[in-house]
Amino acid sequence: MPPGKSTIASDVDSLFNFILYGSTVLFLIVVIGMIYFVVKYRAKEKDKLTSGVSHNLKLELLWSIIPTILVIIVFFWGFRVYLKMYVPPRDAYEIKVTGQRWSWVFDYPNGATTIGELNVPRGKPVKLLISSKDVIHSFYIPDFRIKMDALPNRYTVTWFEAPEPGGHNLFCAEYCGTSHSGMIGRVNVLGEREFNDWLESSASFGEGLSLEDYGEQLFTQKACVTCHNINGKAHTGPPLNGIYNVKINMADGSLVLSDENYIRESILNPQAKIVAGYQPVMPTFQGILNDRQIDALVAYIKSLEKK
Amino acid sequence: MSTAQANYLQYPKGLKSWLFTLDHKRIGIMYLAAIMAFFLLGGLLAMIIRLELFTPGEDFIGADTYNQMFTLHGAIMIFLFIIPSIPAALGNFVLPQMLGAKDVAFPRLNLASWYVYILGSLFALYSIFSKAVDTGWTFYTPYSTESQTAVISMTLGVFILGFSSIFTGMNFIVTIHKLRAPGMTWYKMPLFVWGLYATAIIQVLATPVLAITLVLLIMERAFGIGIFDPAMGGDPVLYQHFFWFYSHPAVYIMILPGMGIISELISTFSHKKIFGYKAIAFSSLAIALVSFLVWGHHMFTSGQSELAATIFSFLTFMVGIPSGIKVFNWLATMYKGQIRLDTPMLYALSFLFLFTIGGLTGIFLGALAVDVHLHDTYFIVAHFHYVMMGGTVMAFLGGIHFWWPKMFGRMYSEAWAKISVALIFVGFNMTFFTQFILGSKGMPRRYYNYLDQYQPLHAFSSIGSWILGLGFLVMVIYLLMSLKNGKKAPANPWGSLTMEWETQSPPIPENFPGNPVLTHGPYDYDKVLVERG
Amino acid sequence: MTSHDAHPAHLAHHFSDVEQQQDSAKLGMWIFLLTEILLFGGLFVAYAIFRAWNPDMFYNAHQYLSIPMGTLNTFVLITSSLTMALAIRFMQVGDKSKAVINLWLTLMFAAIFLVVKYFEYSHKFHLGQLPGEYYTFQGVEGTNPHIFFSIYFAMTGLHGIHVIAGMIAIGWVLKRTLNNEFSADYYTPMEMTGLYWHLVDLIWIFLFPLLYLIG
Amino acid sequence: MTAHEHKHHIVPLSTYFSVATALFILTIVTVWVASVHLGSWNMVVALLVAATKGSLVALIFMHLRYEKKILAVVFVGALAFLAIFIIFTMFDTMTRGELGSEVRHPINPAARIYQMPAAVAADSMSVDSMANAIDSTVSKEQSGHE
Ligand code: HEA
Ligand code: HEA
Ligand code: HEC
Ligand code: CUA
Ligand SMILES: [Cu+2]
Repeated sequence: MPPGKSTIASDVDSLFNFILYGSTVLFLIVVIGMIYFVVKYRAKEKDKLTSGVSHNLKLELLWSIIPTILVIIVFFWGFRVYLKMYVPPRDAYEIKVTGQRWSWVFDYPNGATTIGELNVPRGKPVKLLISSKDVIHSFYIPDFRIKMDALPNRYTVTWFEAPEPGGHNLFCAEYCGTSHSGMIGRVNVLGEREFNDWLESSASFGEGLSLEDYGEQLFTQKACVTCHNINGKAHTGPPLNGIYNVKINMADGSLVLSDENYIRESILNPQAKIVAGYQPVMPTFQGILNDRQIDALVAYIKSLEKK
Repeated sequence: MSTAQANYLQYPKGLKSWLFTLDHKRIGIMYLAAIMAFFLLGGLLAMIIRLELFTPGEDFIGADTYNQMFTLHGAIMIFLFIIPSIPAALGNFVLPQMLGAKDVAFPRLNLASWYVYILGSLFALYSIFSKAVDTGWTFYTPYSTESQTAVISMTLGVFILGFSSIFTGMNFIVTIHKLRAPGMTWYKMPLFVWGLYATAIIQVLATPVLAITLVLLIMERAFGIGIFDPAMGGDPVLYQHFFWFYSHPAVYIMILPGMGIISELISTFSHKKIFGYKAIAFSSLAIALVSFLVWGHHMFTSGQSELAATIFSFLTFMVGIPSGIKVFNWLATMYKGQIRLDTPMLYALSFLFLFTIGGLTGIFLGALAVDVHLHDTYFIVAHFHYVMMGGTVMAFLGGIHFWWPKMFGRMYSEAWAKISVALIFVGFNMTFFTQFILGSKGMPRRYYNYLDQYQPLHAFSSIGSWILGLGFLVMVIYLLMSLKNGKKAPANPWGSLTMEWETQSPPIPENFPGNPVLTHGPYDYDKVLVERG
Repeated sequence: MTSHDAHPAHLAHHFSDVEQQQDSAKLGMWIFLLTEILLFGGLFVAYAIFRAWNPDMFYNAHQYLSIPMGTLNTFVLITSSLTMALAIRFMQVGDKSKAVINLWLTLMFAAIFLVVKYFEYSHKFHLGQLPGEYYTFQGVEGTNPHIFFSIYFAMTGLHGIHVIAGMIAIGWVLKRTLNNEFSADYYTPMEMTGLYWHLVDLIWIFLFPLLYLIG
Repeated sequence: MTAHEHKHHIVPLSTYFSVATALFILTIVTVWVASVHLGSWNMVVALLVAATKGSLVALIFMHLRYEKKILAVVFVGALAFLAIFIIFTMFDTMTRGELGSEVRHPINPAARIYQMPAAVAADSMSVDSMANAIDSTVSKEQSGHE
């Protein structure tokens, strides 16, 4: 098991270890018994008649009842921890999690949005309200021992509390297509102060930055980089440098002049025009980006030169 | 034994006589051939998977191809290989002989089930070669209703395969009820027959539900009927209930006949009366019945209600008990026996070793809180390979080696067989034990790419898979060789007491000359002594 | 498959007597019926769950099914079940001509059933009460009425396929009866077909109230 | 060797006709009862009547009454496992969200085909429309949860 980094982790781990030790003992009984019998009763001579014992009530009761007791213990233990895992404390900080192919979107109570990166305060219970925009995903943080499927058109809930600051992996654990294995994110547990600072700045929508600079910042923050290069090399999506004001081949054979409106449309309604040679997999950013952010991205993309 | 008559392999002659045969032995052999072909195909796909996972990132196939690989590997291994493996191939071959019957109750249905199997497999192959399938063998909605791949032909194939499984199950239940030889009472039946009986019950009860599930899935794809697709008002979790209502019992379709074979092998090669006959027989039935009450343990994190999860978790543990009873009974059978380590026995011992690990890790998964962490990680992958490959496949291979002389009248090379067991055992543990560690560290399954921290373990696992593959390669070679120039097999090379060994090897078309009568119980090693040979 | 001298022609070689063969056939058939029940079972589960989720919608939507048509079809199917039972009964006492008449009647009622269904279906198609995506009807109050019609079509459609399969089986048995293949001693295929046909009736007995009467 | 004598119970014709008559009457009863408003008892009555009719068909038409017990076991077994399927699935579907009410209902109860064409055109549900759906209260009477 990886080091546990949430309040629940130690509960899960002690049960895990209990089963592990119990199983090891049972396994050793079986295997040592087996090897011992093989060595001891190895046939040395020609076949002869062997003992006809066919049962032994005491023994049989023994090996029915002991496992039964063991599993009942495991059941109740597992059940207790499970309840704890799924009943969030009332005062929990609530974050909305949306899975979409292939990234995670987090909505914070104050309107801030992040993609792929979840920032949380340490030492405070965080409740996650999970759903999906397309197929089923599963929100999994191994270090916290929590996992919950993200279902389309329904909410599911889980929660955690991380006592120490640090970074953790976030996986998608329900198969969701091509980049299922790329649907990885980070969870940053920040100190209380740091977290609040971050929260404020991210809700300020780049005030004090030029549009282009803010766009550059968003380009990483909103995970455009996971699919787009700016060095002319194709990735999941086309490279975005030098695409302004040129004619672009579409999958349906048409040629489209890429102006500001086209770029805007590409972000808000990416399925409308598909670039030739690419799959229609880009998610829409409608509702995730506000106007200023879109303007910033457009300005930034315009500024990227051909290399 | 009277002088050898023309055996079922020799008479009647010609391809047509095989294609239209109603002889359960020939149908069993035909199943065996088809099933082994798919096992090799599934195994080769597994090799591709392991090779790609040797390092993170793209090694030689892309993400989409990889997704198709594990889907096809899973679907082939489950629906085309392991479900029919023991019942339809070995069961078909030996069940009537074990009962002292001339054939199964419905020979035509038996042949039909083989053709249905082939038809279903053609659909499956068609979808492999058209656009493949990338949904995972579980076909979860709504992914499966949206996927651009050939989902419909694959599900149709699986739907058809289901009927072949139902036919086999029906046939076995009736055969066991009605065609036992005089003197063959229920408690004189070999335990393999009990295992097949319990399996057949699951087959007829669960498989129809798979059929209707797939019909609804196909309709969801074609018409958007709104049962399973959330965008149409349906519920994807409901799909999972439907799917696992079949597929959990199905895992016992896989293991119960395997457990039956193990009972035969342990008793025969320990040369000792089986310990706790009734306990083993009834635990099979208990497993079969309780298996219908636990399917929700595949859905602990799916968003099903907490109440349902709790009930399913509790019942899951209840299945562990009868399995444990069997394990301890086998162990007790070896006590004071006269143990011979022929190849089939080595497989049986491997089974005990590996299945115990696989089964006990099932207990981890049944525990609610622990499963939340382990669900859909490599821990699951390791668990089910331990029970399916380490359990069922070991039993299947043990059974093949056990009945090989009866089936083909030839012995195989014992020395090569032992080398191959050793390679398979070592390779298997290297491949899959590492995956328990990977999984507990949080490596999710169905991942084409992974973080660098998992690399060493993945590489080790891939190396293990080559040893495993080598073991199988050796096996394929010496088995094929034995067909050509193996030593002639005697009627009863292992000194076993079950009825199929009383007829010549290979048997005559009608199995027994005249109507056989049971003279001793299947495990009377305390009363009857039969020479090996 | 060769028949042995001492054995009747219809006794297969691997059975020791007729009774064993017949018991086997019956048991096999009942197990097959069991699989049929579970096949429909999946649809019953879907019905139960969506009804429990949306009782009002089910109630509103079911009013678009025609009770007179449904009742008529129930009568038709029960009658056909009766004639099927009678056909077997007459065969049991060796009255071939009466058995033939009753088989014809059964076929006829089955056909009537399908004709009535055809009118029901075409009316619904006309109104746009089609399954799933193709549902365009506007009149039903409640959430997702298309699901009711999806389930309706799935259930009655699967049932209809069974009616057709049953008709084929009955036709085949009828032909064999006309060929004098059956007698008071041997009529197993007819009996099996009868069992199948009664099951089709039995399932309808449940579909009718669930879909037409209480929705 | 006339096997049928000791094996087949020949049911008198009158039994068949009375069963058919009973089935007809029960059909009329169930149609009539459905028009009386009994609330949730309608369901119970309808199923009871259907079960009675079904038993008659199984016992008499299908000869279950006269056959070996094993066949009845098979039949009842099928029903029992069907019951398990329904009941255990309902353990889930009827008790979702006991620990938190957000998770009880679909976010947007109406299916794709009932939504504004614009929303449909955007292929995947946009975050906007989802947010709206959350705001609009989930109508309780349609969700059927107690
Ligand atoms: C041959 C097939 C087979 C068999 C026999 C089993 C046997 C068991 N399985 Fe497994 N299982 C699978 C095939 C199988 N499984 C597959 C294919 C999957 C994954 C599907 C997918 O998602 O793709 C899966 C997944 C799976 C899950 C879901 C995990 C998840 O996805 O989150 C769970 C959870 O409970 C589980 C539990 C069990 C249990 C408790 C048993 C028990 O029956 C085991 C019983 C045996 C023993 C316990 C060992 C012997 C006993 C003793 C030595 C005595 C002492 C015992 C005790 C103290 C209890 N299995
Ligand atoms: C019976 C079932 C069965 C069996 C036997 C196997 C056998 C193997 N499986 Fe399989 N596996 C599944 C059922 C099975 N698997 C299922 C259901 C899944 C889940 C799919 C999903 O997620 O949807 C899965 C998934 C799965 C994964 C996880 C993929 C992922 O999640 O990303 C991996 C990875 O290592 C794997 C590996 C292997 C290996 C190395 C073998 C080896 O044991 C194979 C050994 C066999 C051979 C090597 C035979 C080849 C023979 C030769 C080489 C001889 C030479 C050939 C000729 C002469 C022609 N399997
Ligand atoms: C999941 C991968 C993915 C993500 C994340 C993604 N895109 Fe894309 N994008 C694509 C793909 C694939 C295409 C090409 C197909 C198409 O036109 O839809 C594309 C096309 C585009 C185009 C049109 C390019 C051209 O050459 O005409 C623009 C502009 C664009 N994306 C901007 C963005 C911005 C800005 C972001 C982040 C806010 C982003 N994308 C995030 C996958 C992605
Ligand atoms: Cu998202 Cu896997
Ligand atoms: Cu299971």
